[in-house]
Amino acid sequence: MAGVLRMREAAAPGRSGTARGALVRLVLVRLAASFAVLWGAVTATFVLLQVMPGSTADVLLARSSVTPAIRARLVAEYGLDDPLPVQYLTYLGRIARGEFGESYVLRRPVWDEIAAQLPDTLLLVATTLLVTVVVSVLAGLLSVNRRAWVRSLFAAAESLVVALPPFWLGLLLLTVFSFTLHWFPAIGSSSPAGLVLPTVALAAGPAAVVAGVLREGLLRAMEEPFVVTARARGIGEAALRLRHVLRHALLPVTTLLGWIAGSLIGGAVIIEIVFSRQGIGRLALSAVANKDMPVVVAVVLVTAVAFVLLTITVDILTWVIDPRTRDAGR
Amino acid sequence: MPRSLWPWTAVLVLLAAMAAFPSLFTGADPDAADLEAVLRPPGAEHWLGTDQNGRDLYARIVYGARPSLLIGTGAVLLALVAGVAVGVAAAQLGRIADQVLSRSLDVILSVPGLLLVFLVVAVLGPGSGSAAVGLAVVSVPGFARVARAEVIRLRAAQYVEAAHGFGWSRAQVVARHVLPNAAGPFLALATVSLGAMIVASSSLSFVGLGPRPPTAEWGAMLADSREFLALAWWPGVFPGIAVTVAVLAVTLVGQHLNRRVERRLP
Amino acid sequence: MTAEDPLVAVRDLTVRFPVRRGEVEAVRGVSFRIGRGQIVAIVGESGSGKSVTARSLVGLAGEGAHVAATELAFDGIDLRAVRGRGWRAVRGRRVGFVLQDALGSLDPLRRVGAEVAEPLRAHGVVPAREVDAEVVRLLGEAGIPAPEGRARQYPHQLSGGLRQRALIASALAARPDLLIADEPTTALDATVQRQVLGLLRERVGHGTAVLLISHDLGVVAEIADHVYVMKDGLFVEDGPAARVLESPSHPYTRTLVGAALGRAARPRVTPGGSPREVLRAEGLVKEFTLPGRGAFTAVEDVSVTVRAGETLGVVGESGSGKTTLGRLLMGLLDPDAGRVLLDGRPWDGLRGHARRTARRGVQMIYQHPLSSFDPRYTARQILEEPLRAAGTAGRERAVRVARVLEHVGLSPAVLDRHARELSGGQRQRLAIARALAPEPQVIVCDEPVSALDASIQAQVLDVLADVQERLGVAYVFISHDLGVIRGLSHRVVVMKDGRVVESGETRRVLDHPAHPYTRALLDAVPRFAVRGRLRSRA
Amino acid sequence: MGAALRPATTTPAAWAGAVLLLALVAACSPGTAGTAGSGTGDASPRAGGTLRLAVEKEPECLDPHQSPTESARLLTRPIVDSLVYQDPQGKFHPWLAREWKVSADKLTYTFRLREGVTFTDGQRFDAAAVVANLDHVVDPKTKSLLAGSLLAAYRSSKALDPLTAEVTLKRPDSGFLAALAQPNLGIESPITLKGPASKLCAVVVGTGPFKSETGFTSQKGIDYVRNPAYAWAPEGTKSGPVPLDRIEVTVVPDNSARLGALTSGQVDAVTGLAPASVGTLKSTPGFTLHTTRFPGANYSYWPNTEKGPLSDVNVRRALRAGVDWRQIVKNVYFGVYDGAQGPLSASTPGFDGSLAPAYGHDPAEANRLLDQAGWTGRDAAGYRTKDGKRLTLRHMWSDPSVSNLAVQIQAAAKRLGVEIVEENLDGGTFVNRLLAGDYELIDTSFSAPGPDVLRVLFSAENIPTPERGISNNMARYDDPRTEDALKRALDAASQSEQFGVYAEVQRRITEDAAVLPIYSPLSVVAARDGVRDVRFNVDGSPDLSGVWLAS
Repeated sequence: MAGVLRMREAAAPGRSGTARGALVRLVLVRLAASFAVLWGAVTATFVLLQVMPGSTADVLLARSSVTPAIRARLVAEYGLDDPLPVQYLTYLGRIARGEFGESYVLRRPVWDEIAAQLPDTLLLVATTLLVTVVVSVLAGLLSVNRRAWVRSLFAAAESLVVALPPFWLGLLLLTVFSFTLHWFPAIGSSSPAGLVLPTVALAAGPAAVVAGVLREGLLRAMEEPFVVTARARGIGEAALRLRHVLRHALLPVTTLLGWIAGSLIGGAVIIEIVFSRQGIGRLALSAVANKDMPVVVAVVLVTAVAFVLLTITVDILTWVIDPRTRDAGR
Repeated sequence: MPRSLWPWTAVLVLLAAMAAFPSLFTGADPDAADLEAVLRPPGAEHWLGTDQNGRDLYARIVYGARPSLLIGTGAVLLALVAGVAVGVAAAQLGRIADQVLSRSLDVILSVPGLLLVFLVVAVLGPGSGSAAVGLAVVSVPGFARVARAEVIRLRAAQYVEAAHGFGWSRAQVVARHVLPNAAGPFLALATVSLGAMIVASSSLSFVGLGPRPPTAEWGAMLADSREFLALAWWPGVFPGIAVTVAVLAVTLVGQHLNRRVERRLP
Repeated sequence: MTAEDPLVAVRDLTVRFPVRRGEVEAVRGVSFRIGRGQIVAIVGESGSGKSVTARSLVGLAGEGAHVAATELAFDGIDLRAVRGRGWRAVRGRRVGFVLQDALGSLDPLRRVGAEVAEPLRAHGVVPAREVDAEVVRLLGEAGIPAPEGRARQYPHQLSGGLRQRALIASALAARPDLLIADEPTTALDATVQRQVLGLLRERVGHGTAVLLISHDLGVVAEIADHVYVMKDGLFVEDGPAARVLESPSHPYTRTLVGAALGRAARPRVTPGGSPREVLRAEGLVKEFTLPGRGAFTAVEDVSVTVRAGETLGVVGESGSGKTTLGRLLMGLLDPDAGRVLLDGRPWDGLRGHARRTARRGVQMIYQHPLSSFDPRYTARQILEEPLRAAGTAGRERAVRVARVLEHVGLSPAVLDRHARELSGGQRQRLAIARALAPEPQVIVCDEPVSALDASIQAQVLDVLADVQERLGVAYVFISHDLGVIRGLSHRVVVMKDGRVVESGETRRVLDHPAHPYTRALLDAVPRFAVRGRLRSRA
Repeated sequence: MGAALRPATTTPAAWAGAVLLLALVAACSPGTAGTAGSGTGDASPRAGGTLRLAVEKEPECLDPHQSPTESARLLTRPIVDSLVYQDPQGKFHPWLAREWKVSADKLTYTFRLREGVTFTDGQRFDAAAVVANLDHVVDPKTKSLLAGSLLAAYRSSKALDPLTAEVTLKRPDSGFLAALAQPNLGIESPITLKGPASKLCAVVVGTGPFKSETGFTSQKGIDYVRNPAYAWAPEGTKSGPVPLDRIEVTVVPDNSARLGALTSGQVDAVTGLAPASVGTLKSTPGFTLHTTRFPGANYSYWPNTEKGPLSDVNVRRALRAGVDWRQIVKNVYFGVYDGAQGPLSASTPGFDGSLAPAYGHDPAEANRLLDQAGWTGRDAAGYRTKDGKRLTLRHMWSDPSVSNLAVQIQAAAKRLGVEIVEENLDGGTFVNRLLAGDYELIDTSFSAPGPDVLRVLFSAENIPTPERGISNNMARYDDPRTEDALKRALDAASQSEQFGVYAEVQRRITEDAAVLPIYSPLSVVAARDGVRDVRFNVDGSPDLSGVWLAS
């Protein structure tokens, strides 16, 4: 897309060294702040898991038939009888050293488990983001220079799609295209065909929201005085949209996409359930149900890191798209 | 109000009435199981058919309006109040408070929403109230950020500066000028959130974190329908339409209100 | 005017816009011609239809605009027949277009060089590989120093003057025959304004005709050959610039000229205040830290005094620290050094309630009154608010509101209207009334008339002068407009870069400036205004 | 799997999420392994092919020594062999042990092992491997959640020679051989037992007909390939080479998705179909249902006999008589499940069918009993009251959704004037309330291959308390005469004597209405017609080793 190419041009060499320094500084400040966020996320998770009713050992052993010796062994090994502050500090210390330990329930190193589940979730989130961007930019560009009734038709369609609960959309897609027509597999994660319906179900809402925001942004940008100036230079409408207007409209979209990408990991949970996909969302939910703290905390950490990286990416993208932010610092 | 919005306003009024006085809309008991009439298709006796327990779907959708809408509304109201409090505090109490509160909001954002709701519901115990609190916690950052940004934006407004010149205290200025004028963005966010919250609360019920059975709730009804989709499509379709129509009505009417507010304010 | 073969010939141009019910006619049948190499000006106040008229020449009158004329020709091309893509051959290539507010008119996300290059590329004026060199040459021609570096910068990194030059360079890039300049100098400081006007005049020397749109007679007088005066979509008068300005025939033109002159010609300096000092600033210093750009000193070692019932003019260009000084005087900002004394009591000695009470002694009037009113409030609520803050009882409030309304000459009928429903002049009167309500000793007026049309300016200034005469309130009058300062202030301080470079009796400072900066400011005032002043003296 | 994630409709309360199966005394269970439809065992097996199977549940950990779940047993049975084999009728046969001797005091078991058996990692199977496995199971470090308790009587073992292992018990345990036959005590490669326990949760190495080198990935499944060296199938089963080349097992928790995967040809077979799906599939040509009833206790409501309204036997009897359980089961499960005829599933050895009339529907009697119990008042909502208090029964769930069955029961109880409150609790609260006895009703089934399950469920020693921890007498039933009978059953000299004593226990329980049995759960494998010879193990789980593909 031309809009993307122009962004790259804006970031091309020739930028002053101080501006690049400002970016580096911005990223460093963000990284420092993000450690606080990570610590907060871990602590909050720990506290919530502790105030959940029921002792961890009871929940852990609820489905089993164990001898007292084994119960004592479990309690001792996981440090479940230590005072809470000790448990907390011990756990924090281990995380700081990069040891995430072993799942209480799955009895495997937490990292192995996350490494097994994360790729499928990331794949789904990635295809969803891609579809969201492509569909919304197309819908935004196609609808913006149309007559008012065409725009309201697009807007109405977007409102409808946003109002559809994603799990229901998934259910309908599954029933129609998988159970009835057999076009797509009913189960399974990794095959490209198996990715189609979950992606559609997950991307529909965000794509509609982004398309709406993009069109609003395009319309607003079309009102700006520089559009009159650019038209007065005799350039064509397509060039005007791609070279001038789209980039302005992309600014709010970038922020929105960052937010959406973050929320997709949560949204993927429901889709993973409906489509029987493996993934980190289902892993996390079952871990919460089982009070499996090492897994819950590790998932929270992974998603929090993803959140931090996304935020920084959005900042960098904004920095690239909008030169005004470069000198303002933050 | 434009003519095209009348039907949606009517839908909204209807839904509110259903939530308040469900018995006005149906004489049937939503929880009355009828073993002889399991999974009956829509017809004269049961307008929208019956579910796997022979319960009248229409009655359940009518009675489902209250929990389905109340969780979302409650969550938005809670988030609004808490978000405004946090946002105003972050904007007004100095840099350290701002940093602490802003980073705390980041913490909430950094945990996937559904996981956080799940944690909160696990702590509070399942039920409508917990679901509402859980959803509110997840959406506090949105409201708080808007509140903080609005307070900071309006604090720089000349009429706020002028108000300081009249001798009001800081708190008085915030109460008299800042918050009332931030109502527009709050209203916008609240209506957008309300739609999203209704969808989210139905998602929660879908995974079983909503009100306790046998309470009729649209998301829970859809979850129940899954197993019988091969036998009967209606329990898997009508509650979904109910959610969608409710969200559409809230969104469209909300958007209209927003536009009117925006037009009124410069 | 060259009768044979004009560049632009317009007859009976009407432009209508659809609105909710029916249409509005923004331009109601105007005719004009522009000869090659000629500078033609259309003068009028906001909403008179002058911009729409000019934009009709490039097909940019606006969305849904219905443009009709019996003749609309540019260099023999019948513009009425041009549709869609056809305009692209005219725009940029044959007609260049410069808007006011170059920050918004240059795409803020693109480099200045790319903006200037756009018409070159769009029309293939020079081969692609020579575009960069041509851009640098154009920027240089527009008087931009070190054009190579500037081309790589973004609009927000340039000063207002440089931006406007870049915009003109961009409009002239494809060497058009006509340059339309719509309020090209409005947002600029006087000294910069003068330079930009110089650049425009210089273009005529290169054979480019200029259509100048302005509300500022001073600007028009500086460079136009022929002037059309526009009001409510019609030309009320036209003729050679000198003739129209020096002997206007239409009453409206006379009002315009009178208003322009009035600022200078009708000093309303009241008989002078008592020697009692009400406000005194000593050695004020205020620094701001800009994130990522270090500290910058907005006000440096400024001392002023204001005596009861007198007006202290504060002159300077944008960024000179005038506004910061105003806020320091009001106690809205605390100085880093020095102090402000109100009635002999320093602000910094006051805390909490005492300070809030003391604030009522100094009020402020802003450049844009609308943004200084809570948008939810009616005029009555706006006027009552300072009284409520002071704890004035209900009946007393009504009396005082009526009184201040009368002081500023507003009818009580406005009380139940929202400020946005009032005209610009009424709004500023309302702002003055509100400032008077707490019965302050000093009112800080921050550019109170610079956003108003000339004819309204005079009225508002009259109100201010009347109020001072009747109530003996002191003003700190902040303005970049020397004419306004001269008309109103007893004493004046000239600020530059946060410092006071000159101060003293108004007449002494403005007639015999000691500091070179003051002289530069005076020189920058468009010639017509200066001439007007000289004549009025004679 | 998170309990709260599964919108379960047929499973019992999730804390017992997997239907527990305890190996009890040796019992000859007739088992009602049966197959509806066509395509069983009449043709000769065709070798080769890959069976794609979708299963409902997955184990948290694959290792059967560690994991207590039914799914771990299902998924490791193809990998690990046991010392002895118990056929579906309950008889024992040699497997990895060629023969065995039990000492007169019943404390020492001596096993002669089969020669030439190798693990799929190349290790030789010998007596040392047996010792290593048994020791591994009871090692607290293994943190076994079930297998350890199967070996509760185990003292020690030693290798007398490479092919002779001797096991010593602390006390006689007539259930020892049955325990050994379970996959939970399956023999794994000793080298892997020395490695990290966490590795065993993914990859288990045994001597079985299949091996899986990549092992189990949670939420995904496990792939097996045939063990080419396998030549030691249990005696008495179909001998000869294992037909299938590969088995690919996918975990698909969602019922409708699993059915969709089967009908769309994405998999060849599925387990754990919901009754509604069973109904659908019955009418769909090209598919075959293979079913067997799980032996053991029926799916039941367990009344709290210790405190609350249900401590009154008349109220319990009234509830039993007043709710038309069989009609509800028929309606809710589309006639797929059989209504209960007593505490035990009719397929359980020792089941006493003569008690069935006591479980009939008699609303008049029910109302009479309730009146007699003093619940004579009626409140505005139509519920019975006594001393102004409504007859309310709290039914605890740890599942997020309530089964349709519960909804129907709730409605039927309401007609009786009894309010059943469905309480969905999180796991922690559920356990706390279970231990405290703070409930009126809990539901679960409990499959086991013999009537000894009655002791697990009704002995006062198994009442869950905070001190004892979770245990299985959820009715909190404490009756001295029953206790005495349960003891006599352990000491019984013959199976018929034992069955006689258990019949007495069933009678006592029925008289006391200590359980409200509802239906006999079915183990279901639905497969396309080309999948042949689907059989079931003694515990009701499908046996994949003999399955072959006709197409």
